[in-house]
Amino acid sequence: MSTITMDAPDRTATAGDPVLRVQDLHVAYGSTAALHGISLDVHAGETVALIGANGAGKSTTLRAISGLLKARSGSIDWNGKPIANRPPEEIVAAGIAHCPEERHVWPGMTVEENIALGAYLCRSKDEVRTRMGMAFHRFPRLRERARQMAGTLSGGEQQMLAIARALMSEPRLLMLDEPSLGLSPRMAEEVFEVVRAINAHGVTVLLVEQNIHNALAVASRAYVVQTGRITTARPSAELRDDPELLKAYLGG
Amino acid sequence: MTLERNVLLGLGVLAALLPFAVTDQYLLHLAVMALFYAILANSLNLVVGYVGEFSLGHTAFLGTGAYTAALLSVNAGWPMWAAVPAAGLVAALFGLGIGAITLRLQGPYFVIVTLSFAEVLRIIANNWIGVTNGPMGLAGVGQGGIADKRVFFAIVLGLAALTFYLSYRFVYSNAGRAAVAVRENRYVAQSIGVNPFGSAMQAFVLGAFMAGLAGGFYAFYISFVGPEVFRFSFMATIIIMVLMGGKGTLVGPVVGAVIVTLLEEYLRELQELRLSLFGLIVMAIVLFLPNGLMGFIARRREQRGDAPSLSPAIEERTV
Amino acid sequence: MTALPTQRHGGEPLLRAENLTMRFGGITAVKQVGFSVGPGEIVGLIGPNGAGKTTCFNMLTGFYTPTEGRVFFKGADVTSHKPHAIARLGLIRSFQKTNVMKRLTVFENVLTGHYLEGRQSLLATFFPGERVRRAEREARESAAAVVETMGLARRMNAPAHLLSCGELRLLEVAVALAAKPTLLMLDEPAAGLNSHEALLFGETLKTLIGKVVQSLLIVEHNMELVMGVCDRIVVLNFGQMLAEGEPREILNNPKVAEAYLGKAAA
Amino acid sequence: MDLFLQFLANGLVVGVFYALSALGLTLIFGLMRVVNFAHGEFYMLGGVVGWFVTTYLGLDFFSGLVLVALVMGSFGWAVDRFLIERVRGQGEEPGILLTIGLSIFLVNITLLAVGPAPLKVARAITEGPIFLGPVTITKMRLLAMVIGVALIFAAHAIIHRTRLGSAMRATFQDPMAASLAGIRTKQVYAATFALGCTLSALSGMLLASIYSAQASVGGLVSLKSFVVVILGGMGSFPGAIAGGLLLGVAEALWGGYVATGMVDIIGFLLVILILVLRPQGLFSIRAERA
Amino acid sequence: MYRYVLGCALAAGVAAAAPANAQDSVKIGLVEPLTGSVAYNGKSVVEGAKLAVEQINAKGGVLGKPVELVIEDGQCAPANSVNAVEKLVQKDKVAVLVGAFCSSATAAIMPVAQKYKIPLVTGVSSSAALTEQNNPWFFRAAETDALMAKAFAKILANDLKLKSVAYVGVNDDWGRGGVEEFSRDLSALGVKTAMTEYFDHGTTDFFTLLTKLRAAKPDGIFVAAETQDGSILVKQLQEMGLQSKVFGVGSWATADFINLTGDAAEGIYAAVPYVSSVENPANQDFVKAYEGKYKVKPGKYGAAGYNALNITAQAIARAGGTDAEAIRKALAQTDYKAPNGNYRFTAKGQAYGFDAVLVRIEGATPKVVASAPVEAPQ
Repeated sequence: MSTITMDAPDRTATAGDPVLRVQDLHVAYGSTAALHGISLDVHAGETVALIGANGAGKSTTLRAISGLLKARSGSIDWNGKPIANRPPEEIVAAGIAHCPEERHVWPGMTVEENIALGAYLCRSKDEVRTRMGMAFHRFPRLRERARQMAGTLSGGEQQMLAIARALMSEPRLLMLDEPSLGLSPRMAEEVFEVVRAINAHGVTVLLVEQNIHNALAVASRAYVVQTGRITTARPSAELRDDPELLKAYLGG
Repeated sequence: MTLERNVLLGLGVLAALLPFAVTDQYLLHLAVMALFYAILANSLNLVVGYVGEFSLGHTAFLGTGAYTAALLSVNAGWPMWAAVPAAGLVAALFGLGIGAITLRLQGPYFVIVTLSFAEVLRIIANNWIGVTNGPMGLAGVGQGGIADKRVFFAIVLGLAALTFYLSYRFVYSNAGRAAVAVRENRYVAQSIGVNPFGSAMQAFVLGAFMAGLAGGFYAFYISFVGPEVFRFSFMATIIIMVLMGGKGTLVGPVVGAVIVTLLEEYLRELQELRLSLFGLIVMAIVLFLPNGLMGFIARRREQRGDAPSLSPAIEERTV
Repeated sequence: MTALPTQRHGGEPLLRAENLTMRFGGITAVKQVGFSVGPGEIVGLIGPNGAGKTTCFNMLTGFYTPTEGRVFFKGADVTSHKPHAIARLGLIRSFQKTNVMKRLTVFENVLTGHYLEGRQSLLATFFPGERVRRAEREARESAAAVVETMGLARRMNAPAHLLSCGELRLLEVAVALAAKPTLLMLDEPAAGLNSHEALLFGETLKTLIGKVVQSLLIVEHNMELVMGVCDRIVVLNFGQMLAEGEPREILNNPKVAEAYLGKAAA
Repeated sequence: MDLFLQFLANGLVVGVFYALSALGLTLIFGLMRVVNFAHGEFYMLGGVVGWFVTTYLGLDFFSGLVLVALVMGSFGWAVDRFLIERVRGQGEEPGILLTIGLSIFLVNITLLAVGPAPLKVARAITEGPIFLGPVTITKMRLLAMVIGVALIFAAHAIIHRTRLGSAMRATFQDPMAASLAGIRTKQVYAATFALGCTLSALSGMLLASIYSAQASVGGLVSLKSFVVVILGGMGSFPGAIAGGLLLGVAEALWGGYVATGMVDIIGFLLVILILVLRPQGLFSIRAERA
Repeated sequence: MYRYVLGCALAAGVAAAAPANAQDSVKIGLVEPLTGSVAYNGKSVVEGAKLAVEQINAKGGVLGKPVELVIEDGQCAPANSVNAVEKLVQKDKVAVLVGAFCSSATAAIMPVAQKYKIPLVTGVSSSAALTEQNNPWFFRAAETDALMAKAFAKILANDLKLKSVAYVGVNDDWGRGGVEEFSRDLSALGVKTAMTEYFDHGTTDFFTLLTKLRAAKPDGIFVAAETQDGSILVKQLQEMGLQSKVFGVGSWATADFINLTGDAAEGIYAAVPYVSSVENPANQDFVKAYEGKYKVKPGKYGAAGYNALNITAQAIARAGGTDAEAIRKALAQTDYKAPNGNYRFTAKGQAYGFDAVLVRIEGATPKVVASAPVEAPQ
């Protein structure tokens, strides 16, 4: 697999070639179209948010990037290489991790097993152990519960576990789908702290989030998705300070 | 709806004309067997196709029907016109009992528990010597009665007409729509006031009744009933018919019954290879005609732009 | 927090929930929620994802049996009734995303929705007399009319899986309406609609009140729709009641803004 | 009392054999949820291939066992990739019909190839009775039990201790999350099916060396194995053992104190009872399926 | 489209059924189980029948035409056997039917044969009830359990000096018949019944049954089981360390059985209508021919197929044509010299006169201990 050369982290950079470029992406479930031409760019080191109403197509976009869904048409380029319609394992191997909506931890496996499996593609046992050490270091609460079945964790813990698992593949790009879903504000705040820290370590983040204030507080730029299309792309600060946004968002 | 009705009526008229056109007794025998299987396949289809639960225990009703008719004929000398309806009613009672237990389960559990009931009945039939004569079976059912094959044909055609009429009425009634609603989306069905259990039960008992009639006819036609009427191989044949023709349509099981009956007979030419080939054909059907012949035709019509009216079309199954 | 009886409309409310609590294992999904829906009212139930709205819906309609609390519909306690039994009393709901039978056509979907009106004995099913035939005819006419009302006439014979997102939402409501509800409960009926479609959808909903249904209870994310349509709004957050009041009050409630939009920080 | 002990011993031995012959189905039906009616035929093929390699290739029992594992593993892999893969995620029906077709095909093609006669598979060791107090057992049975228990533990270890095993459990618990972790789920399905097929075939060969191999034994094995898997709880190895032992002992006691003529009814009655009273099986915890 | 499919299917059906072959051969229809759990024995019958036809045709056939054997798989199931018979009678126009192995299948095809007035000869089906149905078209060229029991009960009781016997039979019509007839006749001779148990066909483990048997402490064990079940049962008898004398009915005196059973077969007795080691010239010729063709010595089912075909062909020859009534009459007059004695039919169509033998397996070969002619039932 190709190794990805990283630019120096620059949280606001929009110039230069993006690491991830999605152009005119169309996706359909059966015969029902879900995306009608999504285009977006993510630059190295950025945190980018996708915001929009339920069913607008945010999750679908992430699923298409990570190879879970087939693109009808359009392109997805990762570091200049086309990755559209490649199987998920190749995309994980190329350095994109997808942390899905509703967490999708394996409930009947222990926390430890869940985390270890995140590094499934890493064949070196020592390496896996090192990464697990780092994961437990980052998420001390998970270390306490290492032997517990993942299904018995609370929602926030499961979210942490899902992120820890996704990080085990040492991704260059982490895609997070609604990480604050169903979490208390305090818990959500904790999750976003983690996201900031991950980003600070040089991992690019593509975030789908309904809690718009949190999203904008973390992300440098945001795309607004409506009914399968991108309707706005603006820096977070601009959106945050625009009182019209609140209404626009609430008004769908 | 009207299309399906017309097709069925057309097939019925064709079948009614058959004895006048065909004098060959072997062909007539095949026609009788095809109609017998059509009744069975249709009755199973009510459960598999309309309730959407996969029953592998339908031989329980075929068998109870066959044994009821055989016992009434051999022990009490009942004539066919009385014994066959009785067979249907007894099978319906069994359907009520078995349905009450099995319809609470779904998916693979339902599959295995229905199969278990058929096996339990088979083992009882095989061992309750006093009543069923055990493995020796009941021979000489309806002896000295009907001899002409054309009469048997007329009877089985009548039974088929009756069962298809009942199915047609059921499927296109409020009750049938409720069953389909349960199949398609259990939650929606409940939210519009359908009792899923009760609705499935209606179809299940109706299917049992019709399978019982078929069993009663079988007893008189073959004149021998043994525990093998409960066997899984019978079940496999019927299920293949339903799925090959296309479940969830009324025409599908008829087509499946005719094709499988003819196929089994004409493959005889291949001697030892025939069952191997039959197995391959079954696999090919699953892989290449996943919705049976009727599903295939419906899809072709849809692609041509006609209104889909024969069967609920296909596309996505429940995820 | 306990239920605030709806004084404005007077008399017994159509639907009343008292102290509803739902626990799954160790997790409390809904805690002591109480509210009511009066005759002629459109009530909105809002809250962030995971706030317990759908769980509430499931308890009200019998799909879940609440761990604690009671549900009254038309004055009768329906707390542990089966879903179909509650539906038969006139409390009809839709489901988030999946409220149609995808392989059936639009017309068949709505016709199936008429189930309760057309119930009959098995004998009548097999040997339909004039009464049953008339009922069947009427059901078909009524179904066609409902399809028309919801603006789906053009798609009458299309299988539901071919419908667009907006059409699906309309069909969901149509199926529920076909069951002739007294109180109609809709779970995110406008999900996936753009603002224009949502607005039109809201207008359609408003026309139903008093004519087709007595009252509406809506779970919805689309604030514009909720604010524009509802008489009263109940806000849930983390399974508990956060606020209740008229749209204007809710819009200006800082707690609601925070719950929805996160801390208005930075 | 002596009689009871012997019945119990018989039941336990047969129970282990039942568990053994249901092992493959525990994976394929229990975990993968393929209602596999060709299970008995995989078992039968194990015996027949075992007969072939010990009789015509002159291998000893244990080398034969290894070769059977390889052959039937590849066969299972191919069945999954070319047949089961194409109906995955479409509910039970296509899988049931497909495996019914497969079983019809396999029985009859075997019948063509080796004929209908019972076939004698070479034994691993010489036969001889062992007397444990009042209880009689044979050396071969003891060996088969030991191998059977070893296989059960090996299968359990594969599922719980290896990378492939983790991938399997992850895939069956949440295929989407598994894909996202980089697991090639198609390969995992095929590997699981191959493993299930291998286990069925190994038990087929092992038991054929005690009884005999024959083209037509499959149907009964399939039915009994379904009973065992349902009794034990879907997809649980400890459950399969418990289910097998329960069935074995119940049959032995029924046969011993009532009549041997209808022992087969016990399994089905138990299945009906269990499914009505406790659908998740006797020994299954809902959350953990492996 | 479906009309088209149906139309094609029907047309194909009519077309395939239409051509009735010009009668340049004498056709005999054979219905046997070729698939399913009794296929093993069904195949032996077919092998014997094929050998008989080969020999007949080598000598110029019957009526100057070759005999053609049309074989159909009846799967031992009533419905499938009826299908096969309908096809043989209507499409192949066979002159005589032979089959259908299992008594249940034979019972189902008997009325069909009677309706079409086609003689039906079975070489196997042993249920006593079959010949009691007053079907003039039915002939059984086989022993019944009752006849075997009558032939051997005295020898068993006196020569083996049995005081008590345990009866074990496969749970089907044949096994139950064997157990009932032998226990009745042996009891009449003062032999006590220690135990009666049945097991299902396909049972692999008999330890529970054998435990009960050991507790019952009989002198002798009577077993009615075919090769597959029987070999496993006898093996496990030895594994349990049971010392009682074993005797029974079934295809035990065959190479397959002895090979499968191994040394556990030593010393067991079997009452069979035929065994390959009978020393008479007719049998030696038969055994040589059979072994030459199939590389294995004939068992009771091979001989049954052989005899049934010869009886049939000779009856056709005597009838001088394929007229059904003439063949039926000729069959009734049968006096056929088989490798195992002479076959004649009673008025009810039951064969008698041939020799049944009691064999003991010694040194992996069946040795004839006693031989007794099967007598006509009263």
